[in-house]
Amino acid sequence: ETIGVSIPAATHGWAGALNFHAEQTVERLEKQYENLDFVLTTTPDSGTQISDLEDMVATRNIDALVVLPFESEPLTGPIQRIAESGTWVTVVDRGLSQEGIENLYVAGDNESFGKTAGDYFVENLDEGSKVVVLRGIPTSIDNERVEAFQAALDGSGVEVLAMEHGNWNRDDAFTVMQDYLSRYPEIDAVWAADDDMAVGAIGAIEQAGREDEMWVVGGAGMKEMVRRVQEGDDMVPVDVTYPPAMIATAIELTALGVMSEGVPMSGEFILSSELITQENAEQYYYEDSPY
Amino acid sequence: MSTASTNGAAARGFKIDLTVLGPILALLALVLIGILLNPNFLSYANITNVLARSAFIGIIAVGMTFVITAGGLDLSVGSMAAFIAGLMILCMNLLIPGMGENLGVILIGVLVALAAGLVAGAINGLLVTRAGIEAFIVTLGTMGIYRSLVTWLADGGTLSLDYAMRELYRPVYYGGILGISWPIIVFAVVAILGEIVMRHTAFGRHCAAIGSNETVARYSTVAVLRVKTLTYVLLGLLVGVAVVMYVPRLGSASASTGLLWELEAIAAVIIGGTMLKGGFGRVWGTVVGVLILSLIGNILNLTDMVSPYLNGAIQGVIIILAVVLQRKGKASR
Amino acid sequence: MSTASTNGAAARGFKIDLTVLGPILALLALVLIGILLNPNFLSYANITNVLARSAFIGIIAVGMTFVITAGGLDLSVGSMAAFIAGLMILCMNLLIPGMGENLGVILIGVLVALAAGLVAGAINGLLVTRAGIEAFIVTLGTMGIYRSLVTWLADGGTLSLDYAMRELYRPVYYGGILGISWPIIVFAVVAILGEIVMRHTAFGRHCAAIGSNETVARYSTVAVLRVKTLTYVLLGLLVGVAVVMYVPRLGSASASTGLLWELEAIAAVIIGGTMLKGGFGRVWGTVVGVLILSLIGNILNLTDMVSPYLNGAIQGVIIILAVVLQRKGKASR
Amino acid sequence: MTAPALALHEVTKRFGPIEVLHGVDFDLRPGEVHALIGENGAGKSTMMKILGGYLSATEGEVRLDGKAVAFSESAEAEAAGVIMIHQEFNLAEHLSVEQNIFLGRELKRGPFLDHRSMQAKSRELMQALEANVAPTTRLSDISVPEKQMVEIAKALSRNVRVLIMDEPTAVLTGAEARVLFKQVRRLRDEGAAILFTSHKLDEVREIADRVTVLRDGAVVAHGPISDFTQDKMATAMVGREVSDLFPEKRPGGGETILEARDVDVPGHVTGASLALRKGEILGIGGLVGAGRTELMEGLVGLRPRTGEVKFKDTPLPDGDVAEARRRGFVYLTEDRKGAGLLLEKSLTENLTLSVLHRYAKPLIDRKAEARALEQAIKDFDIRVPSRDVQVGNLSGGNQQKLLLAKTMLADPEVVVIDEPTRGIDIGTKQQIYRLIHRLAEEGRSIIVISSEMPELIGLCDRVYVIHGGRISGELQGKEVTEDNVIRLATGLGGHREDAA
Ligand SMILES: Nc1ncnc2c1ncn2[C@@H]1O[C@H](COP(=O)(O)OP(=O)(O)OP(=O)(O)O)[C@@H](O)[C@H]1O
Ligand SMILES: Nc1ncnc2c1ncn2[C@@H]1O[C@H](COP(=O)(O)OP(=O)(O)OP(=O)(O)O)[C@@H](O)[C@H]1O
Ligand SMILES: [Mg+2]
Ligand SMILES: [Mg+2]
Repeated sequence: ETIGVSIPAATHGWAGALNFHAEQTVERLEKQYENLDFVLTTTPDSGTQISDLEDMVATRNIDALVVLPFESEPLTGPIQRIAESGTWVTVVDRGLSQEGIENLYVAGDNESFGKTAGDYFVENLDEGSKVVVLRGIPTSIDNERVEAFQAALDGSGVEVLAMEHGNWNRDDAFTVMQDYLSRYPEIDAVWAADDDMAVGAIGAIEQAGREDEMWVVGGAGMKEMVRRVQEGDDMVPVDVTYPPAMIATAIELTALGVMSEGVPMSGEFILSSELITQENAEQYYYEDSPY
Repeated sequence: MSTASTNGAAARGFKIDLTVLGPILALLALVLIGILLNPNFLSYANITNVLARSAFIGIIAVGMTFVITAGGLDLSVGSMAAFIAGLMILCMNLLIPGMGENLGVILIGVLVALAAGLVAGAINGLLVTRAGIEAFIVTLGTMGIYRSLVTWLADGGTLSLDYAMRELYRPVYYGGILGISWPIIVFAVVAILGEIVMRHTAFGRHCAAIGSNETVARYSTVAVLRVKTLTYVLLGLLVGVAVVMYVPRLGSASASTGLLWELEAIAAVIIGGTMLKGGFGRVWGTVVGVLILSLIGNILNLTDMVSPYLNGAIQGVIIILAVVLQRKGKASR
Repeated sequence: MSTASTNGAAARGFKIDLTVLGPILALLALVLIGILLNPNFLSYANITNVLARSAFIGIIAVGMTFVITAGGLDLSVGSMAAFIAGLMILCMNLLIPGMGENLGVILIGVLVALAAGLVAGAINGLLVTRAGIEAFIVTLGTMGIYRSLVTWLADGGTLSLDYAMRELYRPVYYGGILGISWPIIVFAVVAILGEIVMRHTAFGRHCAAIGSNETVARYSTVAVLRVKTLTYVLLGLLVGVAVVMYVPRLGSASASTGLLWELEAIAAVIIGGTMLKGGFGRVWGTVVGVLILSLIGNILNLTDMVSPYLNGAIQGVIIILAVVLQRKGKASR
Repeated sequence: MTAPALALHEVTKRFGPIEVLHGVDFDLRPGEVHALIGENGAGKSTMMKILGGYLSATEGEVRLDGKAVAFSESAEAEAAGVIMIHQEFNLAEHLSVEQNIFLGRELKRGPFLDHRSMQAKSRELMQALEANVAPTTRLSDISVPEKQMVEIAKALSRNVRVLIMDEPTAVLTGAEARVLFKQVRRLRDEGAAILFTSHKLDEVREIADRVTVLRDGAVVAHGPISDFTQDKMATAMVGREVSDLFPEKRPGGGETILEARDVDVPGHVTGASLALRKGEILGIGGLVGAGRTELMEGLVGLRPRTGEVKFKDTPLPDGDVAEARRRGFVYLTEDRKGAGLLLEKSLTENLTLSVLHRYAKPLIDRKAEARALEQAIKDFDIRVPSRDVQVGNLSGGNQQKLLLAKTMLADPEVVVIDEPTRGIDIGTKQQIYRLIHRLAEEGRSIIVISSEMPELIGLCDRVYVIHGGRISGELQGKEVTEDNVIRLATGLGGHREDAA
């Protein structure tokens, strides 16, 4: 049996971790099951991903597909056709724009990602506090997160000073944060929307010597960040999960479904975002993850 | 004189052969590797897939061949494609409430795409020729502009074609005649026309002359500015054509549409034997270059031999090797 | 004839002034806009930030000026930087268990970065000169290769420098003397040395001669291949220097490090007045070009006037305008 | 007399504030060959470009058939049948011979190019010029004289009423020039007006009907050719009498300094052996395309070669020009524009390019460079409008002088000069011959490759002649005569005793 796995390329930290978990799982399962084969492809854009899927079907005769769509809209049609041909389809993280195509859906929850962070801000900031936001790469994911965050802040009296794109990138976030710091004499908190960006933002804040003035909330549960939360770092009070390990779950469940016929594993697994605090940080810390 | 010159001619003939055979040999080598790696490589489905997906870059690269031959460069084609795709989808979606979901909407969409390509190409061309700015800078600038505009049109997300519309439009990518899908047919037609224009019309010859020596061309009464502008307009139009084939495939456009197409198109042109500094171009070479690039991706998907992290490295090595093959004759120079 | 000649110099002087003043005027215009938009623009902190963050691209762009002046091109610098940063971090982390966290490890790390830059540059240079492959293709290939290698080294994730080590190394980016931070100092030194080498040494002259007409240079007994190779080696070395300044900033490297630095560096070089076709280069222009590019980003971050989606568009427009300014004199051509 | 076809009325031309033509009156009539002569930098090319519509006059008018015209671009002049062949090649190197000939006015069948007709016509044109080049050959693959023939073919393929030729014979040998003149006479007899310029005054005598002499941008003499002897022309041009063009010959007697044995330059030369003595002026004769240039480029290391080359008794490595220069062996190219000078760079940058290391310690000493330039301008009588002019804007002859100065700056012991006086006026020619002589007297050795027979005979005591890539003979002393050289050059044998 062959399972195709198609995920975005490691162009930012979270995607990198995704790649890591996918590769680990594939390696482990290939050892575990003699007659199970995997085709793993990584893709820089939607067009390439469609090509990869075409290649899997045309040349590798896949029996099941685990796919994290680069974008929902363009991938919906091609995946639908694969599903219609009788191939098992597991969709990860980014839902398709038509319902009922996939057999299995394993995903994080972008809305809850934004809302969890937003709620924390509302609870821990006074009315009139000032917040800056670092957004990700312009995508619908980023839009969903930011909208949920803003919705959570609505009516709380917490003021969002500015939102610029840090592109889920440390260097870009560093630059944008530096400029925020020059621009605003008063900032009480930063929502970095991703731990890579949080690292960049913290670098800029430390440089400006304004550590005592504000704290930073990132997201996705990067090892270093979880460690800082665990150690009670004032700058990083909490983190919000969006586990890249979901791909491992998806692959495992799919393999199980393919190998043990008769036990259909269809359904939905939505991993809503949790708030990592000093108390629960330990359970989110994975020593050997590269992320 | 006679002995010396015949020797000279023979030596010259031999040299040309290498540069002609080079890209073809590289392509054949890749095909062979593909066959060895996977029996399905030569299957109808796979061949169709590879050819059809080459069509976008291919159509654009044919236009790029003219621009480069005339001594220009266009870095904006990728984002131009994204922008035009966005515009086209937006227009079609706006028309549906009034016109319903029918072929008329598609037709208008196609016209919008072609017109937008024409205008975008003309803007690049005029900035290069009339304002006298280096092509690299002009198109780097418009690259940023179009990429931004599509992000803005899509509000940071994805612009999607109405679902029913998409089903209607789908056959333009997935359909075909006699088992040959439309994108392949369009690509072939564009390539053949391109080859004819390059070799058998005054326009093609003037492009080469301008790329070789602009002053000479001007002194020989070639309308230098007009020809140069036209190369960009032609490229823009072909970007429009590529978009017309592309939208039915994805049904959407976003900030990541067409990313790095410019590099791929330019690479295909150069792998095909056209000189980056201008003066000499060949369209068939570009077609071979495009196929080489597509095949590399396809072959990497045929096997698990390398970690996907290293795909880029393999691609890089093969691109360099493909060109080494054809430049062998000149290496000693 | 003698009277006529002095007048001639004056006339030419005027023409040169426009292309000399162009980039500087563009820079001044940006500074003015910055001041008008935000009073903090001229603050010590902001100026330091902008200059320091320009340093990476700046140091690389100085090297790129030589490569382009000699008629070459290097697309690989961004991924080369990422790869070298990854390698450097990896080496340092490996050394810590044995050597402890001390300056020795940093020193070795620095040496590794510089050596890796040198070797990477030499590979590009030799492929271009000895194998005779078009620079665009060679460096497009190595660009893919280095980007892949760093992804592979980092296992798809991020390579982070050991925490204690980072604290030790930090001052190299954040520290300085007399209130001027190290990256600014290093950038200034590299730029000044670059300007001297370009204008006042045989090497700089030879670069311009080769870019202007390679045959003439060869007939004039210039060691064409060696000089061309050296430009790439120099660039590689400077990428190494840039990495040495970059790593202490955030202490990490990943597949997204140095993304698009190559385009930014090339754009800076051309905005500065160096010709893409080679034959004429000026290092101070490149420095101005780098500052222009940095300032655009900075100014956009200091105001909310435009939707962040449109940042790229504003950047594009300003890049084009900056060059229009300096090319005005030639526009009528 | 017929009415002028093309005329200048009080034309003044300024480049910026530099005035190079001062109120020139000139007329060119149908059915005549009119020679425009003058020193290097006198303004001949400038005047021709104004006539041809490539430059506009600052003041005064250009009259076509008596009516003032202002060609805004050369296309209009060409449409009126005014065709110009430029002094510098005006050909696209990447295109083929046929593509160049028809560039800008391709023959078509419907929308498509008519390859067959164009190739046939090109072949015809080239054959009429007795040039043996296939129409499909790329321009970068043919020799300098062949390029000139392509340029001429390109002009002839147009509809010519007025043909302006700027030094068309500078790169041609006598035989080829005669082929060109045959075509010129044909055109003249068909009623075309022909203006040409040349520094070879014997040619002017041979072909011209009328002569105009230009000096420092003004017409100083004009009249029918019968009024002018060669001496009179020279005097009018230079403003002084030019006698004893060649200094007295001096036999070279020193020890052998350069020796080549069985040298092959693949594709061009086979089994060449020669020896050069200290203080000698050695000539290399032969027809165009015989491989003279390639042999010398092979010896000096600019082309791959096999066989043994010894310089001062130590072998010279293959393919290392820099090493050859370090040892004192340099080559001055015949291809001024393509291989000799950086046209868009300044005089200084060109002058010191091959010996920059001498001025860079490690920073370039600009003052020393400036001094070198002053010296060169004086020694070689380079006429420049200003010190920082682009070399491409110098007159052709002055470019050649700069190239000579550049080569001599390397202070060579052995120098190969390929076509030393190409495009140089007679006054300066005399200076250059004296210079070569002086060099020999200083104990240096000179190899002169020349297509100008008088030059070979007047300068060299010993001459090797090359035919079809082989040294076909060696002539010495009294044997160096036009007859002997031509016989060897055309492969008619004769002396072959010690060549191989
Ligand atoms: N574009 C230009 N800018 C400045 N000066 C120029 C330009 N073109 C020509 N000149 C100057 O005009 C003068 C006349 O040049 P021209 O080429 O007409 O001389 P010529 O008589 O053809 O000489 P030659 O016999 O050497 O070809 C020279 O001093 C030259 O340097
Ligand atoms: N790059 C080249 N490739 C092939 N053949 C060439 C090339 N360059 C020149 N040739 C041929 O080599 C032959 C000799 O060249 P060339 O005319 O320079 O010789 P030459 O004896 O030095 O003549 P001259 O100096 O009188 O021009 C010619 O037939 C020419 O067509
Ligand atoms: Mg002249
Ligand atoms: Mg020759």
